[in-house]
Amino acid sequence: MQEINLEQMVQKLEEQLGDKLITTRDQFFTVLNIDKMALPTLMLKLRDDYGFNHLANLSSVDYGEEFEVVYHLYSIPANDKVCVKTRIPRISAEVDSLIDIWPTADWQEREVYDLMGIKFKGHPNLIRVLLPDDFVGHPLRKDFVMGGR
Amino acid sequence: MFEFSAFSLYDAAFLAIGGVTILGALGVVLFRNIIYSALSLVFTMLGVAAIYFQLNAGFLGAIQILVYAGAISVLIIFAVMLLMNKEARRTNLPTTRTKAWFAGGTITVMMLASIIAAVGFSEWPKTALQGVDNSVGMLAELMLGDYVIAFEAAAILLLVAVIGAIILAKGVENK
Amino acid sequence: MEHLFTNLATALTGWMITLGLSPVWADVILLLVKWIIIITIITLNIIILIWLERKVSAFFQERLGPNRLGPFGIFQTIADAIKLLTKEDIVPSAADKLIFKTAPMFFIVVAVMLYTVIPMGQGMEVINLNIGLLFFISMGSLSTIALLMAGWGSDNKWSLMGAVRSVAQMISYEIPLAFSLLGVVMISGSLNLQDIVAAQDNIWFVILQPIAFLTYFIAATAELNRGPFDMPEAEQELTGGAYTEYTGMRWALFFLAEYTNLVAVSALMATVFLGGWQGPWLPSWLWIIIKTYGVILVFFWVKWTFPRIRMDHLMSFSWKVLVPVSLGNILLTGAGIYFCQWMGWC
Amino acid sequence: MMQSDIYNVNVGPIHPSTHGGLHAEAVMDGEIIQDVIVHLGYVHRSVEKIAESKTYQQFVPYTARLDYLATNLPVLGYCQAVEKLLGIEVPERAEYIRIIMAELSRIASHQIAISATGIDLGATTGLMYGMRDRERIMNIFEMTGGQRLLSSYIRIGGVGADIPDEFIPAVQSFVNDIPKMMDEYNGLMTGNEIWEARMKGVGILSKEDAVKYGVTGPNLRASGIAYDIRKAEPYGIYDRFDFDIPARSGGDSLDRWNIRIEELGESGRIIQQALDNLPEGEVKAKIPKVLKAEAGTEVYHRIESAKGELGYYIVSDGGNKPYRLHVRAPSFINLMVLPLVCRGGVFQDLITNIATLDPILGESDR
Repeated sequence: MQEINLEQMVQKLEEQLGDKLITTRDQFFTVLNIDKMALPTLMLKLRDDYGFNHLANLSSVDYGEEFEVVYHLYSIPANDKVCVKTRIPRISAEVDSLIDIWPTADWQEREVYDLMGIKFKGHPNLIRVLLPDDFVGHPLRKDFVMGGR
Repeated sequence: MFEFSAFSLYDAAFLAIGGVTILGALGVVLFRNIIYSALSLVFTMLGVAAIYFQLNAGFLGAIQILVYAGAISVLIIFAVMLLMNKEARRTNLPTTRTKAWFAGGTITVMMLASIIAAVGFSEWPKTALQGVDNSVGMLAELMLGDYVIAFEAAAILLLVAVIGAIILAKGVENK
Repeated sequence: MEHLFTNLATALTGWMITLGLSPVWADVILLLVKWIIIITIITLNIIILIWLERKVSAFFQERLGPNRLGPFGIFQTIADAIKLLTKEDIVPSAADKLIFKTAPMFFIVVAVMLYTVIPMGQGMEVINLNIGLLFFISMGSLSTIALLMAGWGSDNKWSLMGAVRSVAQMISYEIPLAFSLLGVVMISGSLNLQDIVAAQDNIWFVILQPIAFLTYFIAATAELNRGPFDMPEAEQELTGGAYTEYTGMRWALFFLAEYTNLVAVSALMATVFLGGWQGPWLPSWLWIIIKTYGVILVFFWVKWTFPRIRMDHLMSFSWKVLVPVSLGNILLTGAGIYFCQWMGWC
Repeated sequence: MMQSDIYNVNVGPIHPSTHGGLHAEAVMDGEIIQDVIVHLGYVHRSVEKIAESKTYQQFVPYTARLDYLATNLPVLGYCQAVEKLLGIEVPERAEYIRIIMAELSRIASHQIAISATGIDLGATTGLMYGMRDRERIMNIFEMTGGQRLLSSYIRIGGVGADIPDEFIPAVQSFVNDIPKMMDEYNGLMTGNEIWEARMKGVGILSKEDAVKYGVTGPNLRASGIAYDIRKAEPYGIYDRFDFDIPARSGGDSLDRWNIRIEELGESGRIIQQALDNLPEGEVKAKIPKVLKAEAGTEVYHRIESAKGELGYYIVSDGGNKPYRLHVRAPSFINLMVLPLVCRGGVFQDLITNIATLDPILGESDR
């Protein structure tokens, strides 16, 4: 039942968003790879039309030339899950903030900004959350030089 | 063996208490720090209470401590703390205006003169009065017997004042 | 046994007069001796009390409590006292030094003054004031100033908040405290504590004045800043409130004064409501000690059972519950006395 | 007419009731809280960066330090995430032992939450009751892993060693006593007038806000949503157990407190069933010394930790170390609602709310 729903959803979304959305599947998640320009549109649809009300996890991975921002979404009433990924270039690491769609993105985005250095457009209070305010650099980037030893 | 009479001991105690009272009163006026002034006021009140005790007016003394030293001073300190500026340490600076000095001086001299006159022209009993044994009971009979109307009127007046204060503090709601 | 201490005092006076001192000076010296004895007793008593509170709280919490130093850990408090005495005395650089340093002294002086009027046995008190009860209440009200001094002098937000809270609390609870004692005064017809004890010859006032006893107990807990009314300290919220910045001996003085207050208030409670030094078989001074410790144990029990009340609830409880109840008690007592006289029973 | 200045009070990071280094800056108008600014990072250790330079096995003990009060739960989550990534099958017996350890950890964590709420509200005796009972769990942990607080007993592929003989009687007697403990906590605190006055209606978190802010765990269930990952997306062998998800509707501090006490009983039920069905056999799967996942695989595995949804997001590049490891810490997300629930309350409510939201800073600061 759930699977069919998810399939239908992916089909519908692919129709609506065209080549901006590429769907892949691994053994655990249906992954929606979305162009970063269409991210808020997709997320709004996911929340409002398909009931994904729980943004469980917001993270990011450093792939050298590109960063990948990863969102794990769950739907509490329907018990569905989906993973949304978007790639952004390292030189202009910026993506739209989702704070208006899920307020829980607030600190999670701040954390990604803090540790990975990705800027979130439209975040009202994008400051470091874990590291001290005067810290230089973003430690989770692969090119971050670790001091000490 | 040297010997003191009871009277001189009583006098010594009075001098000590009076000294504390006067020093406290001076402190209220002379301290630059307004919190110090307020705390000196406590000592003045305590000194006055001690004098009452010495005069065998224990009830008055206890009330003096309870109301003035314990409550009114705290109220004053509270008011000072609430209304104070950032710089608390030097709030009681002497004014530089000559007019104010002149006015203050005049009032001081007039008050001093009247007190000296009052002390000088009074007939003082030569021995210490023996305290009444049941002063509280007598006070109660006076307050709730002979002067009950005045007593109750004062109570209503205070109530009105309290209500007024509450209204002033809360503010009348504007439409 | 009964007249052990009074006889000792008389003997001391007589001995001093035989030495050639005038009776006045002998009296003054006797007064000083009484004071020294009171201060010694207070200090010793507090060492026992702190140990007792630790053991009692350990009992409530199913712990062992102090058990290393001496039998049952009785030397623990002494070790703590030595530790506190030798600790570094820190005065914060921003503090108002004069006020900061005077506050603990003021507090302890006021606390010790409370003992002046408490009858510690038949004919055993420092001064037999005819307004003893009123004196006790008025002296108790002075400790607010000490706390305010501590809070203000420390120049710390926690301290100031603790001080402001405690002053608001103590001023509010003084009213039901005094009112609840009025019922007793009305029945006994005197403010003299010896008279009040004498008036309980037949029946303790706790039976005649149960409401007053309860209101007094609650208000006294608040006046003593003990749990569940320990707002000014409120370790979990205000990190120690007015005492936050105090260390070593100065802090110990506050601690000492709090326990001194506790003993004084418990002794007053025993005197006013539990028949004072009256009791069969045992000497009177032992009875007051037993009763005082009984009351103290109840204070401990309450403190180690209840959570702390919230500040706004605390204030509204005083003004909306305790004050009307204690006023109603006065009315009830008055009516009772009138009825009693009308029936010709008294 | 009366106006007062706004002033800020820094609660923490060194403060008796901030549960280990939370720095909450309260913006106060008199005694009323206008806002709370939470400053995190006092105990930040950059766990996620450390993970990138440790092999999968080496990182296990680090996870125990995330939620040090429920030490087996974060370890379980991490091990299961790695097992998922690598496709490792865990022996039956190990699965059952893991359930027992995880639920004991949950009880230990809830007992800390319950008793710490007690002391934060001034009921010192409450702290001692919880700690006294928790001590027995610590003894059980010591039997298995040799460590009391920071046990790394759960390993990738199973558990460290088989349970000793005295383990089952100890757990059984503890489980038998759980109802008595619940009665004691309720008797000492829940029914108390002052307790109710301090907790009821304080820090209300509505159902909608709870979901919006991603609040999970007991805090979400107290707000009226019976959502528990053990039921919603069973991990390990949780689908074999019969237990209920307690839920309340008020979302205030009292509900958050009550839910934790009720969950003690449910955890007890699970442990009882696990004890009854504990099979014989191996406790550790045969796994290679060097663990390597396929390049490009990734996993997001989440478990119901004592504080809420604890997730591990692991990305592999084919090496023996995680390429990227992200911890979705429930305390971190749950703390986000602290300003929301505190606004308009009095200062003492801030302490109540911190206590009943039950954050753990090792996890939230990572």
